[in-house]
Amino acid sequence: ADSVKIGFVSTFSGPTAVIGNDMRNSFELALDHLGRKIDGKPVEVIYEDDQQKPDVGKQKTEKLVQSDKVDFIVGYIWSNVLLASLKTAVDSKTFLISANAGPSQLAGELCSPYVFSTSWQNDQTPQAVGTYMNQKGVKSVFLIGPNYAAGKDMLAGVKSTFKGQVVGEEYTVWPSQLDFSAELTKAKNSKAESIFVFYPGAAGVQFLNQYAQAGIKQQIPLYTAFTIDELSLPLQKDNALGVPGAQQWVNDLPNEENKKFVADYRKKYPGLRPTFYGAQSYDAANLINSAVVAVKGDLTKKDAMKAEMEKVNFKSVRGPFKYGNNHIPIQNFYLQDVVKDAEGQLSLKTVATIVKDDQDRFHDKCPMK
Amino acid sequence: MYLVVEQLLNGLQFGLLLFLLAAGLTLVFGIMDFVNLAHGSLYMMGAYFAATFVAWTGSFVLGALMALGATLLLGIVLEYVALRHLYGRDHLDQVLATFGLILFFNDAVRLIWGPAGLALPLPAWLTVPVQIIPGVYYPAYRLMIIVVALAVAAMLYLVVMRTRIGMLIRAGASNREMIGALGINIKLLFTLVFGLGAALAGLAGLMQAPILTVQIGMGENILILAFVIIVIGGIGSIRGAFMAAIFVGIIDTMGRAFLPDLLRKVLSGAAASTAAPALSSMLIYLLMAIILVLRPEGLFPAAKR
Amino acid sequence: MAETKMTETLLAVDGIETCYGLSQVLFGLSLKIKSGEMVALMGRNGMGKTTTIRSIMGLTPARSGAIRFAGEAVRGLPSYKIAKLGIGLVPEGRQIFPNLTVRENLVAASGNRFSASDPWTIDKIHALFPRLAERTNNMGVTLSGGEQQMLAIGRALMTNPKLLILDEATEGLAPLIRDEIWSCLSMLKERGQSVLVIDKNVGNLARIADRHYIIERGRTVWSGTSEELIAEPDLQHKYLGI
Amino acid sequence: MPDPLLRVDNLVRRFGGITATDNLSMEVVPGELHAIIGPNGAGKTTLISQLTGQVMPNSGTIRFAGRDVTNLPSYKRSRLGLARSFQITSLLKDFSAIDNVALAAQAHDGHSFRFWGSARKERHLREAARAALERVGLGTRADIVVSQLSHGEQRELELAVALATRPQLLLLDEPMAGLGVTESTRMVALLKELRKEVTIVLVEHDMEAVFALADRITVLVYGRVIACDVPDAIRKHDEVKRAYLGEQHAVTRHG
Amino acid sequence: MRKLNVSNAVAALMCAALMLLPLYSAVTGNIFILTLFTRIVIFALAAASLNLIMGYGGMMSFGHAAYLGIGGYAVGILAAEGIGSGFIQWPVALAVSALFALLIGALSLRTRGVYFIMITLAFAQMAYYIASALSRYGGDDGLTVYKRSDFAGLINLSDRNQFYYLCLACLFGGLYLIWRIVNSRFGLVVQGVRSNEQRMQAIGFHANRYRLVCFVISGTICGLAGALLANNTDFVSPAVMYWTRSGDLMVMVILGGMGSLFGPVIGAIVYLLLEELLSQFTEYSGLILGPVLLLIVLFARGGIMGLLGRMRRG
Ligand SMILES: Nc1ncnc2c1ncn2[C@@H]1O[C@H](COP(=O)(O)OP(=O)(O)OP(=O)(O)O)[C@@H](O)[C@H]1O
Ligand SMILES: Nc1ncnc2c1ncn2[C@@H]1O[C@H](COP(=O)(O)OP(=O)(O)OP(=O)(O)O)[C@@H](O)[C@H]1O
Ligand SMILES: [Mg+2]
Ligand SMILES: [Mg+2]
Repeated sequence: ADSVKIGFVSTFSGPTAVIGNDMRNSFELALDHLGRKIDGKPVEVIYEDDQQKPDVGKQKTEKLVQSDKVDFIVGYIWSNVLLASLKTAVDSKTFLISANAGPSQLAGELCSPYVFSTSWQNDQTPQAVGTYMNQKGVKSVFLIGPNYAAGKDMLAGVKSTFKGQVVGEEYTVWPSQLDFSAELTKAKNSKAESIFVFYPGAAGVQFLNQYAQAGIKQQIPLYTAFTIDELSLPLQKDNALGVPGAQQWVNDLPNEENKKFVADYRKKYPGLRPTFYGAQSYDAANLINSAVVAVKGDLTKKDAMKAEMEKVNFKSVRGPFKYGNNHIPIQNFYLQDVVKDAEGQLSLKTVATIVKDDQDRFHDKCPMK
Repeated sequence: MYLVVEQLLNGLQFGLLLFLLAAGLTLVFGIMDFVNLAHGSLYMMGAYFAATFVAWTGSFVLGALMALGATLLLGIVLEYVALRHLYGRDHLDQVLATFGLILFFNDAVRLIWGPAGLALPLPAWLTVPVQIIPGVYYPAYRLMIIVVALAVAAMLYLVVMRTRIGMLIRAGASNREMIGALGINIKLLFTLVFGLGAALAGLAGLMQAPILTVQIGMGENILILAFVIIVIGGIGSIRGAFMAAIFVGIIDTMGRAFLPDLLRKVLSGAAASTAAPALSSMLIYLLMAIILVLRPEGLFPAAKR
Repeated sequence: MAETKMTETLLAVDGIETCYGLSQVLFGLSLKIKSGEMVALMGRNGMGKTTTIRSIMGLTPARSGAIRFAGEAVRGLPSYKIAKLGIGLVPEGRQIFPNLTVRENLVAASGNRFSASDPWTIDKIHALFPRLAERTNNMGVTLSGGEQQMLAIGRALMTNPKLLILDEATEGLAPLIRDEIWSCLSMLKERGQSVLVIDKNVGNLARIADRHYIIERGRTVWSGTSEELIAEPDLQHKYLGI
Repeated sequence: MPDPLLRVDNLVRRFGGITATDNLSMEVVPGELHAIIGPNGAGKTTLISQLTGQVMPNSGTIRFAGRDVTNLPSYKRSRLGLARSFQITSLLKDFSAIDNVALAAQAHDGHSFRFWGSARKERHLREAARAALERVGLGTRADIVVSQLSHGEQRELELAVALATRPQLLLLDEPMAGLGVTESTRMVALLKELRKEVTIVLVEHDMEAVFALADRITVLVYGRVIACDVPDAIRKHDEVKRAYLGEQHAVTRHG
Repeated sequence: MRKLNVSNAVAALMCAALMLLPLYSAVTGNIFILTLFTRIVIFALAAASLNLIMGYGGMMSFGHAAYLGIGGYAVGILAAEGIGSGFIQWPVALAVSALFALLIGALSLRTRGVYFIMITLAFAQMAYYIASALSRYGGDDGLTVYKRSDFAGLINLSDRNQFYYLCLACLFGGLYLIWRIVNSRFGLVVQGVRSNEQRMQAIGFHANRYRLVCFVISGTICGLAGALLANNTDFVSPAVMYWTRSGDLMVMVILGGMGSLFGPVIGAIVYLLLEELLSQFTEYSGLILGPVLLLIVLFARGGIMGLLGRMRRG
């Protein structure tokens, strides 16, 4: 082939299009940084909208594989969309790089030589939060999360590392619950020392609003995973100030690649800030680049490309990481906090490293050794 | 005990929140008999308008008023251009047409305001918790929602059930041809009522924006809830919608608050922890199904057509 | 009202043609009503009587021809404008509002648009139909057939129209009430009310109506006064089957 | 007198504060044409609806052909041979006239859980339907969709549908209403013929027809039977004159 | 059916095109179009089943996607438990769908009109939440079907063409069945009940019994579509049961033309194709698709089939 074809499946319509857009922006930026060429060949990217529906995502993946005959497929925000699409990619031996979704199956029994992740396994982030709460000496926690797979994974993740007492655990209706006052009242009355929540996207905005308005913010501190990011922060505003979370990437990580990524992103997309979704997509582009360069553009050498990717032979914006046997990163997790930055705007800041070289707990189940 | 009272209060205020949502729909669907799926879109537009105008003017009240006017106007335009041709038609035609409007509005909003959503912060005077009885604080803004919802309920009831206009709307909904033959300009009347329904949707949107979110698609799940309320209450009955909203609000809140503990007492730990969330997720639907099986025309059936 | 001269034309229908979709029902039908006159429309089932009235009211607009009411060309106007000019309709099949109470049915569209000196009020309707007074807070849908018919008549009267149109208004009424309606109509006529009436009771019509039109397949085939009608039994036999 | 075909005992039906049927008892014997008259709102339609099962009584019993049918749903009563026409026309508006009638015939021709053959091609159903239409004078209008029939034609169709169920007892709720003079005359003639085949209960405000047809007349006022007798006696009945007939019909005589 | 008018011509053309599609795909090497149409055909079958109760029976089910899920889960769960034979999976899928329809129908048919819409929605949502709680089978992450149904070598579902023709055969079979039903005694009764229930009761039909049977037939056909969909996607998840999916099915039916045999098929093709094509051109497909739907309602009574039906007369 005289060009490198990449399919990019993400959500570009509906309320969560904002995530898809950020992923695409970052991916485009990465291509810019690569001179829009990989190993001298032009890059062609085909973006497909999965509408956040598994069967649509699967169909788009099939289109990319069968009709566009792409060499790589990147993207996937949602676990269920990824799981629905996985078989198509694997059966056709097309490399698939998950730039966000990290269901446990992917790390365990469904791991595949052709599948890599530039994000994490779902449980890793809340595990880091749990660890951090131990470090802070928190004695008890009240857990609140949405009632769907990721929500349950998140709460399970915290519980697996948190050593204090879990005094309560509430699941709310996903995605339609509007009002969290019942749960907040329970949390307040549970006498727990802290509250942990996982509410991605709009629900996170909503939860923080109600948490602050109910006056609980002054009483019980909140710990979060995937609830505050650069997309939700402009809507959460002061409600998010001082609410900690954990992440494998924060915009102010002090490595050179990251500085360049963040600065150029803000230059290219005025008014926007990159997010961890973007960082993962940016890394995905560079991962692809490293593989293609290693085989000198001969995209038929799948084994060689796989071997090269396993080596992580590129500079990630999150700093150095390794791949586990299951192609999930072994990486650091950082504590992030919301502060007012130099420009007086709210932004996320790295406070500390919570865990170093963390590996997911499902890699044993992966048949690849 | 204290906890129960507080949860009851939560339930009550959630119920009133739901009524605010359902109010405009009661008017347009319950009384005018027009299935307007785009009600959720008007709700969304209300919130977006409010967020925009509040940011422009810097005043919450002024921005909210402008947003109300804007949704009223939008509703009237929508009715005038398209929807008025669908009154006599099958409900399902209305479903398809207004479904199209949902698609349109979602993408229009994304085009105009971007996919990220907007923030509608509260003015400081509405953020302070108010002491309602000694020792019990309540968010000021939630009190305001309660007041507005009650006012809307009263206004709707008076207008629809106690005035000539209300009679004409109800008459027009059951037999447009005949009301016209009695010398009433039902088209104009319906346009205005539809506009009012839109404004109520907008009102719900802008009132809820500060505690919920301003997001694309924010109206869709809420729309279902509003339909649930109206159906449980009995289509066409404002009193029914009001009671149903409070009923659902309380049951849902109490269910979420106490069901898990209750189940834990009955079932084993593992079974309870999977059953409880599933059950409380279904609660509203379960409630509706039970009510409709027992009372196929809702709790307060309006007179049969 | 009593002063209105019988010479003035209130309604003039001139050669109208009306279709339901593709099937034409009226073929150049004409008729005329003067102020204060009571005119009857006769014809067998399905000949187009109701369609004539629907065309006048703009409910099924006529495709061609002319309709003038109270000096205005009304063909093509929306029905509410025509009604506002002063036509009160008791439609075929009652068509009361099922989801309104009896009282609401009466007052919803009521009014005294032409400031009649002695307008119809709810009390007068109750006096005319005591049965309605007993049912005043019942929903329209729960009324018996005859009660609904009374309600439909009362509703039309409450608009205090210049021209009252009755399409089979005595259908389903008990004989006593029916007699009541006929005497009410004579009384109205005395007061100068113009009336267009469709009914199958030719005897009563001949007694109180001034003129008659017979419709056959969408055309007026005969018109004349009551005396002429009675004088020509052939006519009744040929067109009405008596 | 033979055993009654229909026997109603102490029937009561209330609507809120209104007692539409007030402790009503009556009998219909086989072969008679039994008219029910009474002022508007007297409860005639409500009675018919209770007999055929659209409305359930609060108390009392209804026996039909020796069987207690008080609690049977309407479709089962229809199978036993009770048929009615509706005062306020109730037809399948988007079906053709003949389909309306053929369905009625089908209902009484074995079960309808037949999923395969085309029902419109079943000759005997179509022919039965056509015959019923001819009888009421709608033979030429068979293929017209009901909503396009005139009011009077729909009234005639009501009867055809009831006939097609081949009932033992036919309950007619104002079959004359909405018919023109010609059609009324034709209807009277038809009923005269029908009464030879089937027992009929006739609710009607057209007194000429009632007195011309009825064997017995029951008079209802406010849900109660105030008289039940042969036509001549009813005509002279003072209370009936006062409550219902007025003077005109009391004096005029027919045939 | 013999009348040669525009709508029949279009329907015939459409069937022919669907039959020849694999040929086209083979000649042009465009595999994807086959994949795309396999999905469309499956949804067309689901929409056709909905049309049976909605268009002919007057029962507006807003929970029809539940059967897609139930059929799918029957296949998925059996596969996960090691039972790969289609001879077991498919009958189970149909039986479970029928049973569910029987249960839901018996309860829902007490209500009418919008109440019916909402109660069917309620049951479908409950099915959705129950499936989401099945953590053994993936919860709401869904369940991967590793191996398609095995028909003992009679037909290979993993072969694109064979699978497509199987789906098409199911669609045509379903349509033929519906056509026969609609014109049968049973079908006339069901349509009569839609038109005037009181009248049908009065002439001797137990309305709800007919409705219920119709509801079950429809649910079963939709369950078949669900089994096909699970094989096509190699995956089932609660998302197929979410109310928006039921809404999509309704839209397909109304768009194509309720109460016309081929309406839902046209509806499914137009709706899904438009969605796919528009998404190639623009990210704001709703700005076009939305008004198109509105215009179709405003100017084409009875959906696309209604429009075609009137074309002759101009
Ligand atoms: N909505 C309609 N669509 C099509 N044809 C119709 C419609 N309404 C009436 N017709 C036809 O028009 C003709 C005239 O009907 P119309 O109702 O005017 O008759 P009519 O003289 O009032 O009869 P009746 O005494 O039975 O009420 C009839 O042949 C009827 O079949
Ligand atoms: N569903 C109902 N709810 C309340 N009242 C009802 C209902 N049905 C009937 N009624 C009342 O019961 C009384 C009897 O009604 P019914 O229809 O039996 O009278 P009818 O004798 O048939 O009169 P008509 O001669 O006018 O047809 C009426 O006063 C009516 O208002
Ligand atoms: Mg007529
Ligand atoms: Mg009656």
